[in-house]
Amino acid sequence: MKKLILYAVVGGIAFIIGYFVNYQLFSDRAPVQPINFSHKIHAGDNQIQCQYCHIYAERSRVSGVPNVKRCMGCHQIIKTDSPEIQKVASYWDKKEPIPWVKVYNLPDHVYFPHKRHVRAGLDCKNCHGDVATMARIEKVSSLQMGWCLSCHSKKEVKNGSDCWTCHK
Amino acid sequence: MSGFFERIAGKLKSYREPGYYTKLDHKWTMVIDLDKCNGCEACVVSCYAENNLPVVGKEECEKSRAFSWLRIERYVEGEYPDVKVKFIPVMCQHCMKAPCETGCPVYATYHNQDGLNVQVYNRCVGTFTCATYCTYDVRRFNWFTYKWPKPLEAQLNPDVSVREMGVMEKCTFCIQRIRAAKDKAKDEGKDVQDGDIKPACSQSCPTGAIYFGDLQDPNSVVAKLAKSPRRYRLLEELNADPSVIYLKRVMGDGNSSHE
Amino acid sequence: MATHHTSDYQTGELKSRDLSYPSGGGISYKEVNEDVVRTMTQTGKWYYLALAGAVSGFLAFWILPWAYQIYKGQGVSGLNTPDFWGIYLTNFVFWIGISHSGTLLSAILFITKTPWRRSIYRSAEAMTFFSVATAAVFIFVHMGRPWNFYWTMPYPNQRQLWLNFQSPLMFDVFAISTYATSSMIFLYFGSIPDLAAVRDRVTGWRKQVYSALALGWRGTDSEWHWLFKAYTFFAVFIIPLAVSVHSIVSWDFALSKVPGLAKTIFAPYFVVGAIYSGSAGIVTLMVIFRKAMKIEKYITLNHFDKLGMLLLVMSLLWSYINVVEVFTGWYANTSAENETLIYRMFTTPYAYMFWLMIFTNTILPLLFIFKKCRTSILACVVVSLGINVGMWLERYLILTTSLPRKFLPYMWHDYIPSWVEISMTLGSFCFFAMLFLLFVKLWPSVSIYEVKEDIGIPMRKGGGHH
Amino acid sequence: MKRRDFLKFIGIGGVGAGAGFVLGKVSKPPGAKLIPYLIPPEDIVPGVATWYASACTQCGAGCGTLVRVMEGRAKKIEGNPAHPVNRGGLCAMGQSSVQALYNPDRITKPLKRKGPRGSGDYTEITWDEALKTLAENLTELKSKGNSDKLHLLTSPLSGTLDKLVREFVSAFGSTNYSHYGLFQRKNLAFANLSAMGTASVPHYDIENTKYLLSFGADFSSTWVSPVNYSNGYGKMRQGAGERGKLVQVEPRLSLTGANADEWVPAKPGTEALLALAIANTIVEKGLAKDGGAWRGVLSRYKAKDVASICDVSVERIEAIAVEFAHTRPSLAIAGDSVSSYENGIAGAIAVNILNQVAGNIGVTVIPNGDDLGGGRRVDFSKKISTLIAAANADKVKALIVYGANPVFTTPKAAKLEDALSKVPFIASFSSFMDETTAQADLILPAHTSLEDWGDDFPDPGVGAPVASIIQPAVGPVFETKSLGDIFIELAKAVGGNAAGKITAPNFAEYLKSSWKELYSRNREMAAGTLGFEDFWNKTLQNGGWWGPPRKRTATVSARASEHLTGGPARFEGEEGQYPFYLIPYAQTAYMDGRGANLPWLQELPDPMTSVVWGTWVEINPKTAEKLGLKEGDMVNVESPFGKISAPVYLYPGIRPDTVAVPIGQGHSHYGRYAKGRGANPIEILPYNEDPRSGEAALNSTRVRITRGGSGERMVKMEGSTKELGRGIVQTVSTSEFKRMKKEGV
Repeated sequence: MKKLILYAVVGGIAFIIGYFVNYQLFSDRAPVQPINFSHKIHAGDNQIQCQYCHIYAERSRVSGVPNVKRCMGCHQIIKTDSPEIQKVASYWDKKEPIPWVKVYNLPDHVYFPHKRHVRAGLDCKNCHGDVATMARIEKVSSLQMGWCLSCHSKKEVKNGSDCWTCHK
Repeated sequence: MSGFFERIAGKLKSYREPGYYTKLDHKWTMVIDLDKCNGCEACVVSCYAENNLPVVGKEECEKSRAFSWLRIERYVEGEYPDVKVKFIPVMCQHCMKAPCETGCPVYATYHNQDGLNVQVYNRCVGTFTCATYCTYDVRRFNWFTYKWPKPLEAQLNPDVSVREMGVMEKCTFCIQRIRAAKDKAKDEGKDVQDGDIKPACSQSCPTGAIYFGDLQDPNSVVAKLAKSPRRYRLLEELNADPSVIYLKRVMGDGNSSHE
Repeated sequence: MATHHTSDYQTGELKSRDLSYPSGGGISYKEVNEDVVRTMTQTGKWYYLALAGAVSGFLAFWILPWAYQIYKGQGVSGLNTPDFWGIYLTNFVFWIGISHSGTLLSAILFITKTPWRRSIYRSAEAMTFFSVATAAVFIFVHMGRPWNFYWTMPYPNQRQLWLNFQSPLMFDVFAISTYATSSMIFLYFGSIPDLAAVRDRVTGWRKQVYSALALGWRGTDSEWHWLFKAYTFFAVFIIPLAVSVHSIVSWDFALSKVPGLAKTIFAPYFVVGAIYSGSAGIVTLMVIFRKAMKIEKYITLNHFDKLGMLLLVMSLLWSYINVVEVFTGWYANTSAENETLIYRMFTTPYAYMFWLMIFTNTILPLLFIFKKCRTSILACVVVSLGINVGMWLERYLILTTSLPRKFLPYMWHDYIPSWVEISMTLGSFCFFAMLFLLFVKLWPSVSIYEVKEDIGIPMRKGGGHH
Repeated sequence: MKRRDFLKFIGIGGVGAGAGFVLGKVSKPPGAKLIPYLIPPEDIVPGVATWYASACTQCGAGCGTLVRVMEGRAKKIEGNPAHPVNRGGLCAMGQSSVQALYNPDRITKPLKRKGPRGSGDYTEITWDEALKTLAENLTELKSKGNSDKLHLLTSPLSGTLDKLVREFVSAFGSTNYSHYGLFQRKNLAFANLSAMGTASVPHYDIENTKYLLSFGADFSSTWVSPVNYSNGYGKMRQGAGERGKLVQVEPRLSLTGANADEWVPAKPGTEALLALAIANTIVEKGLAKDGGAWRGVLSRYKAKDVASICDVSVERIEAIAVEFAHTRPSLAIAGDSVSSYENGIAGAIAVNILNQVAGNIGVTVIPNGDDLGGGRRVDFSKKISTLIAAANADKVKALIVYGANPVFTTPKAAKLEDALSKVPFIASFSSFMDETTAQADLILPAHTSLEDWGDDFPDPGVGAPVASIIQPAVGPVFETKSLGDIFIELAKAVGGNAAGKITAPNFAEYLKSSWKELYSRNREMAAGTLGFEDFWNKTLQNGGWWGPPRKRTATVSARASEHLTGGPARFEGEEGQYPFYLIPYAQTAYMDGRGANLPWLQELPDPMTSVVWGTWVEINPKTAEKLGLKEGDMVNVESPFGKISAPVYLYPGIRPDTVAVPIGQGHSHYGRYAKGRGANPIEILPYNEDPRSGEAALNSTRVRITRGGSGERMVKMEGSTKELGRGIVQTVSTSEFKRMKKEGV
């Protein structure tokens, strides 16, 4: 009887540890996308500028995912025989947007304008890593508050550690 | 010896003064002309629309849990037929010596460099202290997680977060508009000009009774109105140093055709 | 201790000692040991029934509603926009108040070397600790997001956030945790020799536990010496601490600007109120305790006599401060203060509560002028229960008649508690009872060695006193 | 510990941790999705707001709006600062129109009735089917030669939409197109027509008025063009010049009355006499501009005779008269509580005469001219009673309803519902299930104004020609259609004359061509533009077009005095049995009941009582004491025509012989927020239609108050109405203020 309790306790503790290990450490940093899009090919090999596709980065708080029309703009001609491109084309034919999985996700109470950061001359790499080498996009920054603050204090951003600068 | 004590006292005092750590960038101030205000409550709805305030329903209203960050208080004097009715819009007064700020144990409410008393929703643990200490009863609490029946949620303003259960909130002087105006001014490479910022209530006011601007700018409209002989502040004797300035309503004698 | 100052008791105090132990020197050391250990080892049906009742009450009246509240939101309580605190903070202050007399009294009586302290102080100290625990839970109960409670603790974090040490609530966090820790240590230190005594008389798993708890106590001279030193230190330390804790609790209210709360007299008012309610709590508890544990010979009428005098003094003090509080409010003659007073004293239903409070806290304790009443168990029960009710009402009135009547009359709104709050109030009593029931079973609830001091060195029959 | 035990622990620990890991994986919320646009709309930048200029259609005032749109969703509606009607302000109701757009109780698809009428039992059908059904019904009517038995009942439409509907109806061969609204103010229009020659409310220049004498005009909350008037009010109080004074004459202190410097609680129904007595005093004292013309008519209304009838002292009448005549410029306006009496026309004419003798016409009263030809047309021959009679005589074979909700807003005494039950086919174009729509056999939900095209020619004007444009700020939220498109498609489906006349492919084109025509006619519009396309783009950007102010004047015709009556207005119910006058009034939020389905407006505390989510009965505290009533007690309000119950609100701003009930609640349909809430005072009114104007009198019955009845509790937001000397709303006296101004401090 006593032993059973002991087993239950040990098992329970191990269970909780396992749960949090998964939750904290094994968060999906590079989720599988509906289309196996490679930044390496686009930004790396073909040297396409970030803002060619992420068109709103300098104008809005969001950088914007390229709309399907923009994808098709090139891929109506380029590499139309590739199975991945055909997937894009099938979305286009069905007139459906592509359901990309969000990699850099901020909670609702955070106000993060891409515009201000891009206009301040920050390179996309600073936060998003060297995407030109990534076959599948991967989250390279923790996006935790300490991470934001470390940069804000390093760059001596005006009111950079004021709560309402980044929270809403 | 006395100099020593004075020095200590001065130190303690300056520590409690706002702006001890940083000089204020702005001092946003609202001036409300009570002689213009006719109590129509357009501002109240405007505030609901701008700031994602939930509608709580009759039962909750009965428990005084309505969310209006801005309310029109109405006071009645006298009896029929000599009834005098007075209106006053009351919102967070953004006190420079705010009682609520000393109450919060976790700095969820504090004074920022714009002279605003701000509430950080995601830091709030909900001790209610700020709301209890508030002398103007302007703080509102998220008693539940409020839902917007579809498709009403399409109206929610993305510049303002939807607060979760257990969090205190209050009027922000439409800080998202201040932020947007600053953002725009920065794009244009200049400072925020007087009149660039209009909080939702001020914008919608049909009689134009609500003015908003930077008191530190001597040429702003509010700085001029703040010198009006009609100026007063709500419960000024409590020394919370509020940032909302009211202009007294003109009323009283002058009934040449009466009595 | 016993070895050091028996001589202090060689002169005087005979009368009271006679009263406290009518059997005179009839109690032997062995009997004391056995009586106390008996309370821990022999368990009757009624004990289990009581414990089961307390535990299920705790679960049903506290944990369930609390879980419901956390799930649905604070809105299930009756709290509303001007009155954000309501019963939750009432209970918090009430339990902190109850906690006040145990350790504080024990410490004061220890330093003043009052002999009648000895048989009651252990359970009084336990009461302190348990009521602080109960009070502390209420802090979390009244929080909007209790799952973030740890944000109120200072700990280094990547978010570069720190705490607002200007906040009276922050004072509270430190004051209460210090108080809880020190009173726990105080309780524990005083119990070490007894834990050793228990260790020597039990078997099985208990033996292991008490061996660990007794820290290898053997009763040598140097052990007694160090224990006495440490105990004295804590006794001295705890007196100002206890005073400061309740002052700080009062500052939660007094440092606001709310009419009816922002009063300079609040700190002494709360300290006096706390000792008052705590002493009444001790009396109530002792009556039940001695009856249930059949230890009438250790907790005697003499103790009630002394506690009765204490209650009488505290009652007068409390009443005085109450008069002063009302007077200064009235004399200031500001609209805000006046409205609060009128609301509290002359508006139903608060008027009933207010005048009931005055009756139980000011009029009723006057019975204790008479020794007959002080030594009557019935009178003690009636008066002490009355004071407990009255003191709870005091806290309730302070909050629920001040917050709904703040500065802007448009926002006035009465507070009506919901079933959740009422249930949790009941549940807190169950929680307290549960802790105390477990305590009497697991801990020597009467100080064995100090009671022995009182009995004196065993002598041949008839030669008890010099 | 033995080795075996150790292994067991390791095993259990491993299994536990694995299970935990898996659960962690499973319970993790799925990653957020990033959904791009398929083809990006040109004018949308995600995360950046777009503002569309439009106009508000919640009431008839026609305020210009700016709609804030983000990612294709309307977020907020603000007043257009450039628009001459509202100059940036917008009232509570206008701002709530975004909740009408996203209302959870909107009719999302065309519906066809399944169960009996009024049961709310409908089946969803497609638009094609719905239009076909409607067209079939109409062609059948036509083929049988019953074209004239088609009736159209809409809210007062204006501009191009009105033109389109008129075109359709006349091409179809019917003459029965009528406008209806509870606050159509036809009495006012009729009075102005007979006095000044224009059937509309003139522009009142409150801004430049120094003495405003308002006879029951609640212009701060609901009367005619509240935002425009409020804007003027603000400038009148604290503008460039001297502070203007406001005197309010009404039995129940309205929101405007609460702001007045003086309140004259004249007896209900006697305001016309009071106005004439004031005018007479002005003439008698020789203060009038052209007193001679009016001396004869006015001599019947001597202050000393009228005083006791009105319950206002002679001295007061004289003092008001003197100040009114002396303070230049002054202005008198006749509001709802005056024009809603059975002799409402007389009251409005009396006020016109008062303005005439004080010389205000052309100064602060600026008559309208329909410069642009799009203004709202008031047709006095179209009445609800005509419709009812026709229906009862089997002369209505098909009824199309849009915007109007006559089932809710006509008294039970009119027996409208019975008449409707005799109409074989009712179609509604409403997007909300209101009481009238619930009677419909076919529902074709139209867009709300935020989804639709349109234009608006504000009435009353602002002394300048104004044309606002309404453009869709968002795409349709549900499967609804533009009202104009419905008519255009209907015309095509019905064929014949209608199809020949209405050739535009859709309403947007129709609107544009209509404006093109307007543009070609109007030289002011053409000035400074490079052709129509340029003008059109600018108009869309600005939210409309407005020209410079016009100076207009008129003279009140002496013949108007034939509409004056000698005594006070008549009230139904004997005074002994029914001791109280009943004043049903338009409340800020609900107006004629249309605002009741919007949660913001339901939760908006009434400005005067702070009551939310319900109906209440305003009773003077002294009267309540006599009746033994406390605040919140349920009472029955009983007239000779029916009974409603509602809780009591003790209101010191009402005459002791009067009770007031706000209109707007008591819906039996109209969505989750409105349904089954409060009581509708219109139900217990008599149906006293003025044969000249066709407007039914609201203030025309007495009631009795008895304890009892059932209903919801009253919830009010205020704790106490007493300031208790705490200096919350501080005031300065008028003389002190004058001194301040003089000294320039």
